[in-house]
Amino acid sequence: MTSPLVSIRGLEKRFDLSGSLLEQISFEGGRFRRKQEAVHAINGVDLEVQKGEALCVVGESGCGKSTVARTVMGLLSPSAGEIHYDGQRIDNLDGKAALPYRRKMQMIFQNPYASLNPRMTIQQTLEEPIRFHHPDWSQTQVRDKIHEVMHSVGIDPDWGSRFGHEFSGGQRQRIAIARALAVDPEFIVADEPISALDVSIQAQVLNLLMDAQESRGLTYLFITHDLAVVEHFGTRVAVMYLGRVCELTDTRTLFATPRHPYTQALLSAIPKLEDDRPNHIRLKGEVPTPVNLPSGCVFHGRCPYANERCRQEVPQLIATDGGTQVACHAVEEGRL
Amino acid sequence: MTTATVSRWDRFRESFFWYSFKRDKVAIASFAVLLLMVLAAIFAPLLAPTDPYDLAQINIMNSELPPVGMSGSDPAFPLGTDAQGRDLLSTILYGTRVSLMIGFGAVILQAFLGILFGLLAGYLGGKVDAILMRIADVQLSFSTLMVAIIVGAVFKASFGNLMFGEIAIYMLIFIIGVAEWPQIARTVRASVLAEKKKEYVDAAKVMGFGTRRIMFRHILPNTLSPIFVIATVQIANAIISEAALSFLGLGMPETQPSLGSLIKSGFDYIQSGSWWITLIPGLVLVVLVLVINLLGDWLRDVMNPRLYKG
Amino acid sequence: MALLEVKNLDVRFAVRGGDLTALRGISFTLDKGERLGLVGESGAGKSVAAFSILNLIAKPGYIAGGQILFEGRDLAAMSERELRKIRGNRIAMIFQDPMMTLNPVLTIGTQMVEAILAHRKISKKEARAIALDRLQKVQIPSPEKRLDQHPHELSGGMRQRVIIAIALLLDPEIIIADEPTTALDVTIQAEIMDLLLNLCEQENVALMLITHDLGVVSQVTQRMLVMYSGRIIEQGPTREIINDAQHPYTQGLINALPQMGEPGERLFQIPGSMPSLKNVPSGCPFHPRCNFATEQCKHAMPEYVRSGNVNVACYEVANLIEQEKRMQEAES
Amino acid sequence: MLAFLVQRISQALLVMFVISVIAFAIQDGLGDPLQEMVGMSVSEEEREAIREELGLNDPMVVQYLRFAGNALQGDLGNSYFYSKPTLEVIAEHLPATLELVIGASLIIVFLSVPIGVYAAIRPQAWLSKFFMGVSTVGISIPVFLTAIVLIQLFSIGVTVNWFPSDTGWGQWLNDFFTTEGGLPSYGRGDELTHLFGTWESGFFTGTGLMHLVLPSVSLASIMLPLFIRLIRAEMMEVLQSDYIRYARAKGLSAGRINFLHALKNTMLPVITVGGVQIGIMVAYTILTETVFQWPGVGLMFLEAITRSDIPLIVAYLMVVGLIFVITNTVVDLVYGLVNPTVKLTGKKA
Repeated sequence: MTSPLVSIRGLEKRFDLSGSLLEQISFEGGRFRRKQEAVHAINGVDLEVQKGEALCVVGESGCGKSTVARTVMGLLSPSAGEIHYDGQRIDNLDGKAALPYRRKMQMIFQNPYASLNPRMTIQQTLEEPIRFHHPDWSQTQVRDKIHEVMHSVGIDPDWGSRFGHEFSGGQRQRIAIARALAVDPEFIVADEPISALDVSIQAQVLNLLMDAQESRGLTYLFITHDLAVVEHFGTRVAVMYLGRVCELTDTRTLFATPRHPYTQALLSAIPKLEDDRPNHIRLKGEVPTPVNLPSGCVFHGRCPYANERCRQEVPQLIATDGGTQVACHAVEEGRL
Repeated sequence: MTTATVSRWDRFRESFFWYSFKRDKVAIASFAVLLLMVLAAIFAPLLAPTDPYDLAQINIMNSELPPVGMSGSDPAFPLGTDAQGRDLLSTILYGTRVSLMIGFGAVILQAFLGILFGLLAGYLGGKVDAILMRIADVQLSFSTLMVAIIVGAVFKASFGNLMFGEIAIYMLIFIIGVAEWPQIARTVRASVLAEKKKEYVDAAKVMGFGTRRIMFRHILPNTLSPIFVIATVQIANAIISEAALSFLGLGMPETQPSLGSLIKSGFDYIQSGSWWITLIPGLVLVVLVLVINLLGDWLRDVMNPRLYKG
Repeated sequence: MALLEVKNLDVRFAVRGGDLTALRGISFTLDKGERLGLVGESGAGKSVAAFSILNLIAKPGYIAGGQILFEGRDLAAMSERELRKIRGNRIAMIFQDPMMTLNPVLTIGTQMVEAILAHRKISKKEARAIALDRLQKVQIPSPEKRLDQHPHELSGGMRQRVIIAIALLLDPEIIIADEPTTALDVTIQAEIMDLLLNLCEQENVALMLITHDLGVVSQVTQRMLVMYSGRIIEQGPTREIINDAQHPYTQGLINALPQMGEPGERLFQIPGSMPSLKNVPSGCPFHPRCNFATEQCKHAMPEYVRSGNVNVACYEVANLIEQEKRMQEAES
Repeated sequence: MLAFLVQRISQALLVMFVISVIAFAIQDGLGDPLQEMVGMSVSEEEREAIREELGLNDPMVVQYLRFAGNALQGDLGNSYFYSKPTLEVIAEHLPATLELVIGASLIIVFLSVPIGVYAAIRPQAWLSKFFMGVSTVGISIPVFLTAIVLIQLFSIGVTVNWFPSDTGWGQWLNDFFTTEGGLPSYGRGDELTHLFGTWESGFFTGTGLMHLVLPSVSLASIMLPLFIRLIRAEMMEVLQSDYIRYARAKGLSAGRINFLHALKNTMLPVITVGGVQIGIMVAYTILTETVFQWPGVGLMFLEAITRSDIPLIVAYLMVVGLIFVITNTVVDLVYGLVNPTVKLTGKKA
């Protein structure tokens, strides 16, 4: 097996909530206590993205999927763990040393209404990164490149002098994709790129992303909460819950035989057109806050199969005979 | 190049900005009055019948003459004269000039400090933010006028009256500029914090752009419209602050009067019935501040109705 | 007679440079205990339609024409005072974002009791008992405690349950739910939708569900309306439309869903995007994006034609039906 | 709750520390106690000896600590002019200023809330537009000018003959603008009630109250428009919110929606801003007191500046700083208590 393009090793990310020293002090049971609180957004995630694939990360809000994306892109620095690109550790690089990776790795964002600078024309938006990464290029080279990317995302190059607000949401997302493609990246992190768009536009953008993958040989890390999109788009899927990966497998297997009880519930919750009557697996309670993580398996509070071991011991991702990796004691013990 | 300028002009003429200006009678009238006053102030040396700084032109015999239309008035002094016999019209023209210079000067200084500190505090966050904003909080809770009075008093005490008179105009620009920077810094910081969360900033970071480039090229242009609104209102506030300081004797000396010191110099004679020395410059001051405030209100409504309450 | 009958409803927004038409000639009915879905993409006018029924459209919107008959009385022509007797009492609403819907400074109990006391002359104690009963109905854990809590102490899913409980307080005839689960997580969404569906069935309440999610509509509702650019372009029994949509837009919308395509293959896509209210195309508003558009489509909005139990506003469909008829005639 | 309290109080202490450093710097930079004490005729050696004795040659930090230590014991030096402890001088003048602030605050509270709420509920009514227009004019008039105009209109008797007196309407207009006597515009009057300590109150006698009218009105004139605009803006924003629309959908009466749902949410931000503004009003007392010769700390401060009475200036700074810090802290605490979404840990939930 070839080495992965991107590998995430033992990634953890905490956001400190407690503020200054004074804000940490509280008065409990007759004495002062110092209380430090943090959001445990990611708690030990290992993932490898193979060249040419589309690895999807799914989960509900607060599961840490976007934090994974932002940490991989260097927008956040990990609290622990490492990010490697093509065998080179990149999470500790700064400034100049990181520049080549800035070009090779690009990102597409969720909200097309916020991801374009409102004071810049489309021309300026696309020109700036090209000039920044290729200071030696001539005027014509830059212009040709802009034409090429605008053409490839289906935006008329004559519209370059317009501003973002003159376009519809779908068109803006195309422009944002063009900006990412302008520096010829190899790897693209897409953070919920279609969830802010209407159904008919979602299809356009998904098609565009698939076309770009084919023609440019791109590798995707695709973050989404929409399992239907995953089924269509993903090569492999990682299901996250409260900062951990609970199931990792190729897409077909996941939809055919989901193993983790959370994955099963998630799949049953998708409203399908064929059904006449929903038949959801009902989970107890709600997603706990990532501030006070439950002990043991983070899912035990809502899991119908939880036992004492689940409350105590954190399950590790273990490969099963179907090739699926699952972090679940019940699966491991054959109870499920 | 001409096509670009034309298209920018066209863009302006099609903009909501221009559209709402054309439809707002109050805004048009305010702008016209402000323009008139600014022009009159700029061309004061040409327009004024006499030069109030020139002692040779002043005759003490002409003191406290009432405005035209009242008994005892002299047509040579349409708005009457002050206690020293200076032509009130001329002193008002020159005084407006001084007031406007201080107003604009102080706001330019405020804007410079406010934008810089606001941008740094908002974008860098952490300790820089905490320190800058704590200073701003303390200054604001003390009220800007109070800070200005204290700084003015300290300056006056350390320079002495004479010296203070000579450099008063720069002092006032400095005092008001420094006293009021937190107003602009807070506005800038608030909009930087809002902009920083937007994904175009992340997109710029992902591109590998440096901090300075992101701050000044990407974020700053997007915070300009609130700055514009608050700066307008701040000009009005600066003019009032100047008048207040001058009224307290901490501002412009009577030999080099601003509207505030004119009001102050007249205040001593109001008991004797010479109300015009105080009230005419007062009226000019109110009209000047009012039209700027009205323009500020209009700008705020156009640019962002939710911005800047109070 | 239908419980609610909307006839030729026109809603406009008074903005600079004249009025924008947000809804044009909307007509539909809702029967007692029926569940009706209102489907469309953003900008289609589905929320405006929902809010106009109780005349709660945000300014500068206003009802410019048409009737909204509730038990035979026209809500559009009613005074504010009369309308108030119906709002929350006979017709209840559920809003999209549970985080924004409840007043942050008042307790859950206050907000429930006030809704009862606005319509019933009973004591506060009795009202509190009713509130408690409804909280139990929506299966909120420790309901007693919730009454004294403030909204920020509850999670999003819990708040939406509280809002459903408030909707049920006065046993209304109709519940209008505007995207009630969009702001919630997938697993919570499913639970809230189940709850709403079960309660409506139990209490025989008519439900008007506004959503962009075809999956939810197909699972929950019996009939559906498809909206495009302020018009209803197709309406009929949900199953019939989902299985065999007539209008090219509805077809496109269904086929664009990832679950309809083969994994890894390109999805069916409708070109372009929904026009803004400022420049709605003439004729059939969908014609610039439609593969079947002809010259005819550019000039006048098509009339509704009936195909099976579905009403469709499309020239193409009308022509097909016409052709079929002629062929049948020719055969006979 | 306790954490919140500790945090706010330590913040207040920090601010007081900064203020004391500034005050110390001013005293050190401007005041030369020697000159006041010994005059010009003393030789340089003797001066040096006294310097040493007074500790003026000690390191800055030591001098500051001595200053702060004395300040904590209520000793901020003696006023040059009054020749008695500065705090005593301030204590004599403070009641007058506080009564002025209270008078103005009462006017502001009782007028701004109803007007602001009305203007928010009926933004299109002519009365709202009138109020908003007047408030714009109001913030454009400097407080001292308002004071002067008030004196001109209500205090000094003015005989007007601007209009032709041979016509009936002209005479009527002249009479209308002619005023005689009127409200007092100078000082607090001489009928003050002694309450306790140095507190002499003008609240309990007719003349005392009469004297309070014009100064309070002028002091209120600058804040009132600001409060009206603030309340209106906040309330209009609240009225746009989803929960107000939801309250309407529940069929609640307009009164309950406006005065419970909307007003309660409006007043929360108004409390914070309002508290700060009351502190700011103290600065405007300097102007008001100057015009009306009101014997409060503002006038005292201004006189201290002209007399270069450095210890009194420094003491005023410290006292006013303390007042600001206390009001701000109290406002923060009140806000935390009133707003259910603040969990009193210093953070919003």
